[in-house]
Formats: sequence, structure tokens, C-alpha cells
Amino acid sequence: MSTYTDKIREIAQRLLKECRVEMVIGFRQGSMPMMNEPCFVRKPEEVDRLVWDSNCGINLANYLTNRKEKIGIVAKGCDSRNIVTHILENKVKREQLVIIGVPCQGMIDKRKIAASIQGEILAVSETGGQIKVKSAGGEKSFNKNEVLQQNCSVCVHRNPVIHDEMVAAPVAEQTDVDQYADVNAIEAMSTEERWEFFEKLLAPCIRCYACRNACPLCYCPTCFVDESKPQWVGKSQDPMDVRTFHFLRAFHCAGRCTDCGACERACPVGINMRLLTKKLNKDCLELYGWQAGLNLDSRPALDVYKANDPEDFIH
Amino acid sequence: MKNLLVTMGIDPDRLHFSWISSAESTKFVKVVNEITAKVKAIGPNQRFVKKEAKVA
Amino acid sequence: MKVIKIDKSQWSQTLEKIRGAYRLFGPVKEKTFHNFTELSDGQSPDLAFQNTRLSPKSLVFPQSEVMLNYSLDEADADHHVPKEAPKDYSPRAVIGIRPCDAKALALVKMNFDTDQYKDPYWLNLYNATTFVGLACDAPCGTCFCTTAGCGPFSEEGLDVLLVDQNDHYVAKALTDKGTQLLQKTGSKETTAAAIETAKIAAEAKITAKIETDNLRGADMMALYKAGLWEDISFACLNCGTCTFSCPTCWCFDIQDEVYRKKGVRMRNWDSCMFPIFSVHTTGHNPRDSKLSRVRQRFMHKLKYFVDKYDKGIMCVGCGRCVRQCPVNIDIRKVSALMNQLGSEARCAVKGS
Amino acid sequence: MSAAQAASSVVKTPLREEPVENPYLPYPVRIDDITVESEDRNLKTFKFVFLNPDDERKFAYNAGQFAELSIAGVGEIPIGIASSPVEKGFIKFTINKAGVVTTHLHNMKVGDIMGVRGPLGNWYPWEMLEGKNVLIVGGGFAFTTLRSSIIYMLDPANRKKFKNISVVYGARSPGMLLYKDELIAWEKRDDIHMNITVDSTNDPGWKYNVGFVPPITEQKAPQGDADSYAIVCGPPIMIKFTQPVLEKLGYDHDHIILSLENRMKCGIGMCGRCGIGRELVCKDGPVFTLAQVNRTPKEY
Repeated sequence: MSTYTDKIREIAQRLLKECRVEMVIGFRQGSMPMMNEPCFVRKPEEVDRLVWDSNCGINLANYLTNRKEKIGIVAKGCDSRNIVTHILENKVKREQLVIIGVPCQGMIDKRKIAASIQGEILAVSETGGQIKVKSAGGEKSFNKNEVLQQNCSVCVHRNPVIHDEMVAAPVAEQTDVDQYADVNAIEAMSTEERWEFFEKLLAPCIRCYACRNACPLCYCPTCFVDESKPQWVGKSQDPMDVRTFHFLRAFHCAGRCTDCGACERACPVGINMRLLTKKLNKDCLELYGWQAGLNLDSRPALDVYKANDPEDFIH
Repeated sequence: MKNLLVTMGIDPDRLHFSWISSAESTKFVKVVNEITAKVKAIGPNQRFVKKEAKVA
Repeated sequence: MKVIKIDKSQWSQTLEKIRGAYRLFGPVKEKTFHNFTELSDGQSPDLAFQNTRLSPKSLVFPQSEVMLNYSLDEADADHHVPKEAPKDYSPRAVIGIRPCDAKALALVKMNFDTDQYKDPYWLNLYNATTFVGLACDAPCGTCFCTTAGCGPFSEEGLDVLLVDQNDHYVAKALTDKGTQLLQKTGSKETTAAAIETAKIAAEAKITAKIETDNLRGADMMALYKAGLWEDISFACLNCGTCTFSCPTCWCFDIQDEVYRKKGVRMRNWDSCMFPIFSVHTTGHNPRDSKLSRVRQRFMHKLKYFVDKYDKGIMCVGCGRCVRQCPVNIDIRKVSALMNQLGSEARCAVKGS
Repeated sequence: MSAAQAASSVVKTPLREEPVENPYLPYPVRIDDITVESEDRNLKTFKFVFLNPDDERKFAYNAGQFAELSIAGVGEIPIGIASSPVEKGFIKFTINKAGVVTTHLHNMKVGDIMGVRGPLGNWYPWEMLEGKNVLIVGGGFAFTTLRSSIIYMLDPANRKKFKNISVVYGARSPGMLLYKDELIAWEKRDDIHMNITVDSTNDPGWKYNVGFVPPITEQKAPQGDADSYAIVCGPPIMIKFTQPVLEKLGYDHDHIILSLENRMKCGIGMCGRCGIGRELVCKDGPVFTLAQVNRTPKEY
């Protein structure tokens, strides 16, 4: 991982020195274990701030929306897919970007680790595939693959789909993963069970909108939940309003979501709202053979009409 | 859309999509009658209905 | 003031005695984290926690709260005339609130209890509540209360301080309300001697710090105009996690909701992080950038509040915002930068 | 009610009973009259009468204050009080149709019941202005609290407290001027010096000024000195360009009095959204001197 960091710094420094970009967007070391902070660097002498490890789960494409300057951006597989979506949706121009591709082997789910140790996490180090965690209860070692974010463990696009630089050779893509096991499990439930399931899932929501704001797709100037003329959704903690928010937000991501996991990662109360977006991803794949953000040449599934559309009503 | 609503626990018969041109008045009448009959058959919806806010 | 000893073997019986006169609230474990909630009959608070995920501010300031009720039915005599919503203000006791969260409520009280206006909802609940604080002997690594004008054994805002002594609790009354509560327990009196030792040990465990000493004397406009905000605010998602989890944030929104012919006026927590928080009807938004919103949050906590009340910063060092920020924006780091600038800005004024 | 609440059925005596007056409860009022003020029909003046006569006494206000107009089922909106403390038996507000609440209000009828909550905020510093020259500069529909102030100052009981009173008031066109009958009446008096202006007009019979408020102020307003104060209320752009003019005329920053606007909800300094620096526009304002505003972030 430290080689990734070195390589990112080296590329960033070169891009800034050659004035090919005005800023490089990446991560800097956070103030707590397993937390890194998205940051920008404008001067070649500041590139030592940039780091890379398995705690860079925030999707950096989120920081590109409507920016005008020339930007170098560090991108793992999912970030790169959202960059593609951003370009297709005219939120940033391809010419503005120098994409520094990072082949990714998954990001760690801090909550999984926190749940299996005593006391709080004091320090964490990573060597090879091993994560060593120091806590009040002593030291414990984890196999990285066992503590990955759930979206990373089923990810089939670890390598950037679009890049100008690469910090390392591509990693092998995972092939034998069951991407939609969780969605299938919900589909197997009865109508009643499904209603109950989501009632429980969304109950802790505090409507802080971290999920929405961490999502690179959620860039509307005024979100439907904030709209007041007319007001579509109530602003209280009423379960129906909470459900409406999550349900409609998922829809706005239909055919666009890359399952980068930023929403779930950002949620302060640990709601897996990805179950909603994943269902739509699964439908897009099964109905239209579509996965979002794989290349710049094809229009999104819900953006085109084809004569063989699987929906009856449209013919 | 229907798929996610169903996944969340909404009865599939409550939602219907149809492509009707502004000139197709008879089709519109037919479709609306069909849907109303279907929905009446399953009775009033108890879900996704906001009652008095459940707050403190 | 009264000090009593409660054997842990007698704990649940003692709680039941208190319950005879109070509705009880306390921390309860939900999945992997604790939150405050009302305790049902026979239920004890789970006191094996560092601190709760969300602050207990919702005990006196629910996230969504009905303020007024009204009828829109013209057949009703008082249609379209709002009335105060009926509430239960019978005595409550919160068992196990941390000293930092109690101090936070005391800070927030300055906003809701003013000479000119009193917020009846907040104040009635606050006044109805007896706060039994649980002294903190195992703070988090991100706790910085001792440098935020607070501490693991801080008594401000508490009515009783409860100190865990392995096989028993020592409970010290700090107010008349606290004495009244302890009288219900019937437990025997003891001395407060053990508390002081435990306090020193606990304070020594807190190593995280916030630097604030220059903030009071700093020039407000110099801090406001400083160049540091772009870097500080860059990562911010403008979500409400920090403000919603913060025990000292109190901003709210007022909304009307109508159900057929009945309606309520309610309030919901709001956040200065949200763009629509400050937007005018004309569409003009005085804080129309992420930078300006992040700056507002930190300036309010670390400068405006300091200047307005002269009671220190609007932060008790609970560390929730640090732990929960999805992008690791750390108030300790921000305060250090502001504090450093504050010393320079003050020097500049002196020199001129 | 939660299970826990239902379970704890013991009768619990309150620790203390302090009836707190609820500042969120509006006084019920009836719409007594509605006047269309402007040619575009976007401005209407509403005259309210209190349903409980005693509430009028409780609503004692000063010129420059505002109130929350409160419509059950819709919401509240902070509006400057256009009537004057010397006018009894009613209160008046002139309302621009802009947002959800004001649009709803524009569709209401005489006789409808709604609420008024206030009076809120501070007011123009009348005690300090005693014995001084007062210049009033207003633009557009922000003239409401200025009308309240002029009526207050011109009241026979009050007029002798002030020296010269001058007014510069402008609107986009003659049809957009508020309170036209009163303007014309004031124009004819010799104890107030009126300068009415419009941005432009096709009316050949227009006998007043044509031009924006700042240049008209520069040409017509009296010089400032230690005994002179200027009260400015209008759209942000007018305030911005009037400021240097007043400086040039010799008005000190602490003799220029502004009325600010910000998004508000509670109106009583609780909800936090109208804060600028350490001040809350709703409670510490809306009236500030320019000197105060200069020491505060320009977040309004």
C-alpha cells in the first residue's frame, strides 16, 4: 500500500509541476484510526499530504461536481465509474481531468472490526492482507478479505475503467462472487415480511442526509426532500416520510449507481440503504444488461429507448 | 419502479404503467376502468399512507 | 449535600423505588451502540457504555416535536386557532447521562431560557427532569472534555453524580432536585471521599485536547476572513451528522402538517450544514457555499458563542462529531488552526 | 405513547409548576380589510382585528418591529408591521406574494381567521432620535415599517420631538408605490420633506422625481451631521448603493440605521437560522446601525 502512496505522490507532483492540473484530489491521513479525509493539493511541495490505504472508501467523484478547473483525481474502480457518469451527465468535462487510476483490493469496513473487538480501536496497521488492530482489549489480527465493506467483497470492477495514469498494474477481478445474494434473500420474502424488513432497516434513520450527500449521483441543486414549493415529503421523523426519502432517492440513482458504498459508509447509524439501490442495479443488469459507468460511449439504460424493451406497456 | 415498490412491500396490483396517446381516449377509459376494478378488489392500501405524524 | 452508597446488588430495587415517583430514562444497547430511551417497568439502564451514539439532547428536545394543534374544520368553534399541544411534564429522571452531555444541556439552556423569551417545550421538559450523571472513568480516545471547559466528573447541569466503585455506586446530590431523588432510595449515607480520587484518575486518562485559549481575544472578522476555510471545508459533505449528534446544537425548523381537517405545527431539528437552512424566499442564500456553511458551524461554536455569552466554547468535548463525521473533519484540528490565527490576529491588533 | 409510558401509570406529582407563557402561540385575528396596493397586484395590505380585544394591548409595538403572520395548516412568515403604534383598533401588514405562506395569504378573504405572533425584534431607536433630524430612505415594498415610522413621527403628540424629517422613497413605477394617498397627503405638508421617485415612467402627468433611490438621495437629501440620522430600508442592492451616498452626505456609520432581513422561523432567537456572527437578526435586530453591521459577517 505504501507503494501506492509513493506513486500517487510522484504522479501528483509531476502533474502539478508541469501545470497539467491546478489541483489534485486525493486522501490525507485522518485524525483517527481507519479514517482518511478527502483533500486537495495545489502545490507540488504539498503532495506529501496524500496517502493511500484501505480506508479510502469515500467516493472522490463527489468532489468533481460542477468544478471548473483542471483537476487530477485519484480514482479506484468505483470512483472511476462515477467519473464516467459525471462526464456523461455533463457535471465535469473529460478534458478537465487527469485520472490517476488505483487498482483496488477493497476497503475495510470499520464497523465490522469495531464489532469484533473489545473497547475502541486505538491503532491500526496493514501489511499484505493482514490488518492488525490495537484496542483496549489487546491486539487482534484480521484477514482483510473478512473485514471488507460488503460492496467491496462482491465488487467485479476493482480496476479503474478510465484513467490517464496508473499507480500499479491492474489487479485480478473477482469472478466467482454472488453479487446479489442479499437482494435475492429479500425477493424471497413475502410482501408482509418485506414491509417489516424495511421498516426495521430504516427505523434508526435520523435524516442527516449523509447517504445522499456522500453519493456522487446526488448533485441536484435542490433535492426533492428540500423542495418547498410544493413540499413533496414531510420533514419529521415520521416513518412514512423517512421511507419516502430513501425509496425515492434510490430511484434517482437507478441505472446510475455503481455500488461504491459511500452512502452506507457515511451513515452515522449504520443503515444499509444499498439494499434499495442494489435491487435497481440488479434489475438494470437483468432487464437491460446495463451496468453504470463502464464506458463513455453508451448512454445509460433509462436514457434510451430500444424496441426490445422488456416492459410491455411501452410497445 | 414497480420492482422496487414490490421489493419494499407494496402490492404489485396497485401500480400500473400504460402508454396512452392523447388521441387514444377509448384506450384511456378502458385502462382506467381496469385499474380501478383491480384496486377496488384488493381494498384500501394500508401502506405508504401517512397518518398523523408519529412524533413526540 | 447528601451522599449515599448503593450496592450493585440493590441497584434494580433502588431503581424501582425511584420509579415510584419518576418516569425513568437511560442508555440502552441497540445492536452495536447505546442510545437513551425510556425504560419500561423493571428495565435497568445499561451502564456499561462509553457514550451513546446520539447525544441525549432528544430527551428534552425531541428531533420531531408537536408544538401546537389546531382544527381546520369550520364547524369547530376554534377553527384555525392553534392551541399548545398537551404534553406529559410529570417528573422524569435520566439515569446515566454523561457529565459532558449534562453540561451541554446547561449551555443550550442559555438559548432556550432568556430574559425576553422562554421556550416552554424545552424548559418544561428540562425542569421536569432530574439528571443523574454517571461519572466517566473510561473515556474514549476522542474525548477532550477536560480542555473544553468540562470533565469526566463535571457537575454542571447534573442533579446527582453517580460514581462507579466496582461493587457499589456512590451517589452525590448536587441540587435540591438531586437530594429529593436520593431520598426516595432509602439507601444509607456515606462520604464523598472516594469521588475525589476517582476523579483525578479519570481526568488523567483524557489525553486528547482542544486548543481554545486565544479564541476569546481573537478578532472575529479576521477569523471569518481567514484563508483556512477552503482546506477545512473541502471534504465536508454538508450532511447533518455533526450537528444532529452534537449535544450543544439546537437549531430547528418549524413546519405545519395537515391530516384531513386536523393540523399540527411541529418543529424538527435543522442544521446549518444544509443549504436550505438559510435560503431566502427570493432564492438568495447568504450562505450559498459549502465553505460558508462549514465556517458558520465552527465560528458559531468557537467564536460567536464565546463572544455572546462569555461562557467558553459551545462544545463540551464529547467527541461525537469527530467519531461520526463520514469524512473525518475534526473540530480539534479546526480549533487549533483558529486558535493559532487568533493569537496572530490579536498581536496584529496590539501592534497597530 | 410508548409501551414504557403506558406501563408507568403511577401518578407523579410535578416537581414545580411554573406556567411559562408560550411565545409560539399566535394571537387569533380576523382579516378585516384587504387593499391591493400595486398595479401588478402582487402587493396587498391586510388589516387585522384581534379576536380577543385584550390581545391588542399585549401586542403593544414600536415602529420598526415585525410579527409572524401565522396561518394554521400552512405556516408562518415574518413581516414588518405597516400600521403605526398611534393607530388603534387594528394592525396592518403589506405583503408581497412570493413564497408558500404569502401566496396562500393572497388568496384569503375578508373574515378569514388566522394568527399574528409578536411584536418581534427591536425597533428604530426612537429615544435616541428625539431632538434629531431624521432622513428616511426606502425602496420598493420595504417601505412598510417606514410608513409606520412616518405616521408615528407625524402624530401630533410626537412631531415636536423630532427636528426636520425628510423622506426619499422610490419604486419601479408610479403604479408600484405603496400608500399613494398618504404619500400625496404628506407631500402637501410642510412638516415633512417628501422626495418620491420612480425608476422610470411613461406617465406625462408624473410630477415627482424619476431616477433610482441612491442618486435622488444624493441630490435631494439633507447633509448629515452630529444631529442627523438616516434610516434605510429596501432591497439589498439599494442599500448597497445608498451607503456610499450617505457617507458622502456626511452621515456617520453609527448614524445610518438599517433594517435587515434573513430567513427566520421562530422570530424569538431560538431556532438559530437567522444568525449573523453573534447577532440574531430576529431578536437582536432587525434594526442595526451600519457600524454594527460592519463588525459582522455579511451573511444576510
